Amino acid sequence: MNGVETLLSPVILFFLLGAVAAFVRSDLSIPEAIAKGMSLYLMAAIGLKGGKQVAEAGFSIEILVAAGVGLLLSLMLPLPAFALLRRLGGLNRTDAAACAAHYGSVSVVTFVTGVEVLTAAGMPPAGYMVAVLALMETPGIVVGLLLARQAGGSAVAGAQGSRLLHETFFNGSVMLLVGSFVIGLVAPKDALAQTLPFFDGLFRGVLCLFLLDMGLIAARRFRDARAMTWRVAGLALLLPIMNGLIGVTLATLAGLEPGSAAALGILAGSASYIAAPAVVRMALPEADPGLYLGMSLAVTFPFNIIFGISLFSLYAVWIAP
Amino acid sequence: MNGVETLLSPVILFFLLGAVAAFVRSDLSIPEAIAKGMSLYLMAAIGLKGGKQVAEAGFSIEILVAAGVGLLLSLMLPLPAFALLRRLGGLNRTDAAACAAHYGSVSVVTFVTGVEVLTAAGMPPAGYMVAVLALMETPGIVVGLLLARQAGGSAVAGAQGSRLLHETFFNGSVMLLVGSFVIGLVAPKDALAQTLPFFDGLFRGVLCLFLLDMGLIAARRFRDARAMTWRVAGLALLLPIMNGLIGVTLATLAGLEPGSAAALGILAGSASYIAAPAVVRMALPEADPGLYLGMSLAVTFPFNIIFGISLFSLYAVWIAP
Amino acid sequence: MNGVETLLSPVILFFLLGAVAAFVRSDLSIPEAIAKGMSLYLMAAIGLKGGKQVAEAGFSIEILVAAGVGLLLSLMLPLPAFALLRRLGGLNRTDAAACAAHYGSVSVVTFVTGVEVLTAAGMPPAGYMVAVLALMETPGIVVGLLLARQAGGSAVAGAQGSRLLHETFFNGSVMLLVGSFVIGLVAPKDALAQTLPFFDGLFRGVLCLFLLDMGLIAARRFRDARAMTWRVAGLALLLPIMNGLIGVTLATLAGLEPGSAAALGILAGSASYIAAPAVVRMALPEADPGLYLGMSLAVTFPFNIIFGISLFSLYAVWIAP
Amino acid sequence: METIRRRRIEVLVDAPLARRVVDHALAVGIAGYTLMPTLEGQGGSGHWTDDQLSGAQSKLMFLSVTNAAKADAFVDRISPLLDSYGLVLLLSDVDVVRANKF
Amino acid sequence: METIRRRRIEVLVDAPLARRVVDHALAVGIAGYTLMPTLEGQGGSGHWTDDQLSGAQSKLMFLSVTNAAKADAFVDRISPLLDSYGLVLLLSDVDVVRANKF
Amino acid sequence: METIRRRRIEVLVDAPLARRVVDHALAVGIAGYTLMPTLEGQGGSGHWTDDQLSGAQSKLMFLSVTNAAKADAFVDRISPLLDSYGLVLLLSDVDVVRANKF
Ligand SMILES: Nc1ncnc2c1ncn2[C@@H]1O[C@H](COP(=O)(O)O)[C@@H](O)[C@H]1O
Ligand SMILES: Nc1ncnc2c1ncn2[C@@H]1O[C@H](COP(=O)(O)O)[C@@H](O)[C@H]1O
Ligand SMILES: Nc1ncnc2c1ncn2[C@@H]1O[C@H](COP(=O)(O)O)[C@@H](O)[C@H]1O
Ligand code: NA
Ligand code: NA
Ligand code: NA
Repeated sequence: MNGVETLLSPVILFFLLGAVAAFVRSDLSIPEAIAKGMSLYLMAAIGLKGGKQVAEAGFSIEILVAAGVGLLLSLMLPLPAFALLRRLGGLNRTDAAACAAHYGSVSVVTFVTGVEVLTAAGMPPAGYMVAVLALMETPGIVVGLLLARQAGGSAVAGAQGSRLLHETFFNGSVMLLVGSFVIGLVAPKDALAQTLPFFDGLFRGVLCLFLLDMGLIAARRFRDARAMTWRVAGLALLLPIMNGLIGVTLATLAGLEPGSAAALGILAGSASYIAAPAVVRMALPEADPGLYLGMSLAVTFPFNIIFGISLFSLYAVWIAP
Repeated sequence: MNGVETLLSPVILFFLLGAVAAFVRSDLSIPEAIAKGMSLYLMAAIGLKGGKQVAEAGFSIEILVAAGVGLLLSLMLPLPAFALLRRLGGLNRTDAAACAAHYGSVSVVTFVTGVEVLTAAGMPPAGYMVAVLALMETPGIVVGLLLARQAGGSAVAGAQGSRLLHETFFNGSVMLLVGSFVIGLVAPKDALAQTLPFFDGLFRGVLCLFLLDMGLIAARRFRDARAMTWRVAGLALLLPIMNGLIGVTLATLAGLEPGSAAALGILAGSASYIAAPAVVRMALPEADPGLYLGMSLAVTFPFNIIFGISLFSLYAVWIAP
Repeated sequence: MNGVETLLSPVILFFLLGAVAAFVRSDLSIPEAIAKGMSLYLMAAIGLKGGKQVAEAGFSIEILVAAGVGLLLSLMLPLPAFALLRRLGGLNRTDAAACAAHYGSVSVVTFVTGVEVLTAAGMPPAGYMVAVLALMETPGIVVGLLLARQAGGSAVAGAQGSRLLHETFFNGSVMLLVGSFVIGLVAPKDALAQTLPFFDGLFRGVLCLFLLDMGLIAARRFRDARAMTWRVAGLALLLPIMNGLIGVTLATLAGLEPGSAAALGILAGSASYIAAPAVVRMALPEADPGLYLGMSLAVTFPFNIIFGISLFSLYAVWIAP
Repeated sequence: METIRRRRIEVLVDAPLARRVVDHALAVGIAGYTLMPTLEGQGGSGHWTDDQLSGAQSKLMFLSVTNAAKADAFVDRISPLLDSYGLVLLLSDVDVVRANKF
Repeated sequence: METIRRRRIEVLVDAPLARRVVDHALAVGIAGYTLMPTLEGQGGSGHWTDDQLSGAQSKLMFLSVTNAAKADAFVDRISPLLDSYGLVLLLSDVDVVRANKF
Repeated sequence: METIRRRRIEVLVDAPLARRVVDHALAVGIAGYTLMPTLEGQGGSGHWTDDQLSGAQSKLMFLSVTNAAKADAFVDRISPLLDSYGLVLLLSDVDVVRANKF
């Protein structure tokens, strides 16, 4: 791992370019439809790739271990997050639960960028980590919503509750990730190979343009983030570090090699800004979107892209037995 | 031809993924602009490729034969379709004519998917079939509109008639297919070669994502299809089978080899859902779009993708002299 | 340089296809979001490529010379343009200044197409020309606005003036070009290489589809161009020829080799239709957009694509010492 | 500023038929119009969502402001088409400055 | 043509909550609606721009025309949600032909 | 629910000039606004279609609801610009709940 080299990778530089453009109030912007299209492409591509790698490597007990750790993390991590957001952050129960749901879920793009960085550093995570990613998208959201319900949040009850569960589990990004993972698993190898110039060859280039857009979005959201206090912003830095380090530690204890342990740390440390916000807006309309989007998108996401990924990778190498 | 292998090709699996996502009411969706962009890409790519192949193979009498058979099919097929839709389907004359127009025209994506399947099975159709595809897009629509006019349909008369003919023949997809076919025909080989990473390398990958979207669209339309009776839905299965088998038979009698005969069957059996609906909505505003879009998009298209293509291919091999 | 071969290159043929489709009033159209996405892709790609080439070739005095000539051209060319538009064109001062700003700035797509043509003809311009392109986007616009201010145009004064300067220099296309140029300059070579299948492999193919759209846009604008008189249209042919020849001459005198001199001529002869119109609409709301967009987009752009590029290239070869 | 009362006409129309509505408007002397996009809807004939592939299912909102006489003329012209074209037609009052423009 | 006065209801709503607004409208017997896109806005709770990535920040304009009774019923149903959902609700008069449709 | 009458302001404006219209609105104390997309139109100065490449030809619909006094102040401010900016300005009545918001 070499921090400077990571920072100079085109993927990160395009992210910084987007952030700079937003801060100098340039009118640079990427059409929403293109951004959505690129995010669908990235999800289909990593799903396919992960499925293909698992098909090649075969199932192993390690996969179950990684899945178990991932599941555990996404069920548990919202709890300390909720407590910290209430106590230190001074948020009301609904807002705290909404934010906790985001930190319990994961960010696909942070994961993808992390995989790029880890691969470039010669420690690529295992292919099944994509399945773990898909597995970790929803449980944390459900836990967050349960925290809100317990807190007397109005929305989650009875018929509505089942509708929400539905929305959570059949969320578009989950469907696409799981679906392309399965396709990568079952489709004949040579037929898959013919889709590779698209799904594999273009991957890094598309990621560059997508991160350019994320830089614009994150920095603009940072500017519009009036609801965020310094304490909340501080938590948006503390939570990823805490969760990421816990994730790497658990993964290492469970016996994963450093690349995959780092990837699990990146997942644990990341906060969702695609799957979670839509579900939370629906489930907890009283929660302030400025808060949870501000935290996950304007603070945690850039932090992870620029520092978190390197931090968790270094730590994974350091504690590897 | 191996049915199971075809079903497991990524292209078909992505189509099924889209359909499943729509049936479980996932919010997965591809921006309209991206879908349109992909369909333009696919048309330009097959146009270029067909033109290039004809330029390489040279003109031959076979091309004229195939064109003649294609033209004949698209002029004739609307007639039995119209009769069946009236008698068995119980549709009024305008609706029957509108639907007949769709079955007289062709589906570009069904053709493209068929070419992929045939090529994978080692029986690639000839390059000039793209020109036949372009030739078959419009005549069937015109015949359908004439059937409606004869039927006393209000719209097609005089000045409006000529405007409609214009809309039909200068339809965007026709222009793009014909235009790129000509470009593929006349452009210097080495200059064309430099566009291949885009137009050829990405083809199957883009087709995967496009069929994901078509799966979503077809299944959602199936759910919204309130106007369709069981008899009409049955016809939407019968017509492609009938037309496809007729197409393969005629093509084989005319001397085309099995790959091209299968491709002509796929064209004959397919129903338009890009060129025809826009023209028909304009020409026959009284016709119910729920009917013709429901038949062509929600029933015939999925049937052809999953079964029809394999059926016509097997039949073409079977009756080959 | 072979004129016929240039005209038959797929890039130019797709442009003609678009123009034909618009003239026969086909409904062929490319979604706005896709067009914008392609233009962002093209700018990022040439920025990266230019930066990479400069990183490989190293800085040289030649770069400063080319930059100096480019800067000089974009500061000077609006002046004779303004005079001609007033005298021969009969435009009022605001309209003349608005149009002059467009001719002082440059067209990225004309440049990109020119680079393709020059490279195919075996005389590729130097990589640093991308930096010159970025440098030439804004000064001409500023000079145009100053001409309008001197002319008593209402808009450019005080606080608004500084806001306008900001809009001009942090214009999205300038940011993206300069940003990706810098990324190409500083990013490690092997990391950049992994983005090449996207940024380099697809370049010509994307350019084909983009020019298809530009053909549609230019021809439709030509049809809507009611404000344009014959004299103005004539100037939209005269100005690119004049500016382009001046550009090539100066560049050759300054010692650039023919490829780069031709590229500088193409830049000088081109008129902006991405950066300039947005800024001018803001700065000079009284100026008629039908005029400046009509001139630059409907006349000068097609002229340059079809004739200008070849003309400046031939001239550059001819006067080369 | 003095404002003058005019009629605001809105017509929800399928994209392939929008040109026809525009032609009818121009035919009664209406001088300007604006088309706006829509995403989704439901009515007597079922549910639709925007579809840019064929455009057959896209709907546009036609908006025009004009004086009462021209608005009446337009409504008379377009009313027979409301059912067969599946149009929705809305009329309301609106105040404008620069009366001569509308 | 004879026109009849109806109520035009417009609700600006976050995309993930639009389905709820539609359900409330259908629940009071409203027969049709149209959703229109928006791009950007500002209000008491700050500034937003369209966001199609998660959709959480996108807003849609719900438009429906109905009779006064149903409009009132809808307003009564939706009013308690205005603050927590961050909705903007607008009501106005509109004239339509084919009164029975609305 | 009790509703209160307010003024609905709509301004059709070129995308590069939209920020100016917003600034004028904020300057007279208007608290909220929403921008909506448009696709195509025609008027005294000819025909246009949406253009996202440069944005120069795109038009947006600015929508704001406010009280009569602020609406008047806004109209007075913006009227001199109508011709040079090529704006279309529409005013109408609208009923809202939560009067204090508007
Ligand atoms: N009467 C009208 N009704 C609706 N939109 C209009 C009207 N007049 C003009 N517009 C819109 O405003 C734009 C500019 O108008 P103009 O300045 O008259 O060319 C037109 O292109 C239309 O989009
Ligand atoms: N009452 C209404 N309010 C708003 N939009 C409507 C209404 N009724 C119909 N529409 C729109 O008009 C389309 C066609 O209506 P219909 O012909 O009744 O199916 C619907 O899909 C809606 O988008
Ligand atoms: N007075 C207004 N006129 C038009 N749109 C408004 C107005 N107030 C609020 N909005 C819109 O409603 C959104 C939410 O409003 P608010 O809850 O006040 O933040 C804003 O971001 C605007 O898009
Ligand atoms: Na997490
Ligand atoms: Na057919
Ligand atoms: Na120039």
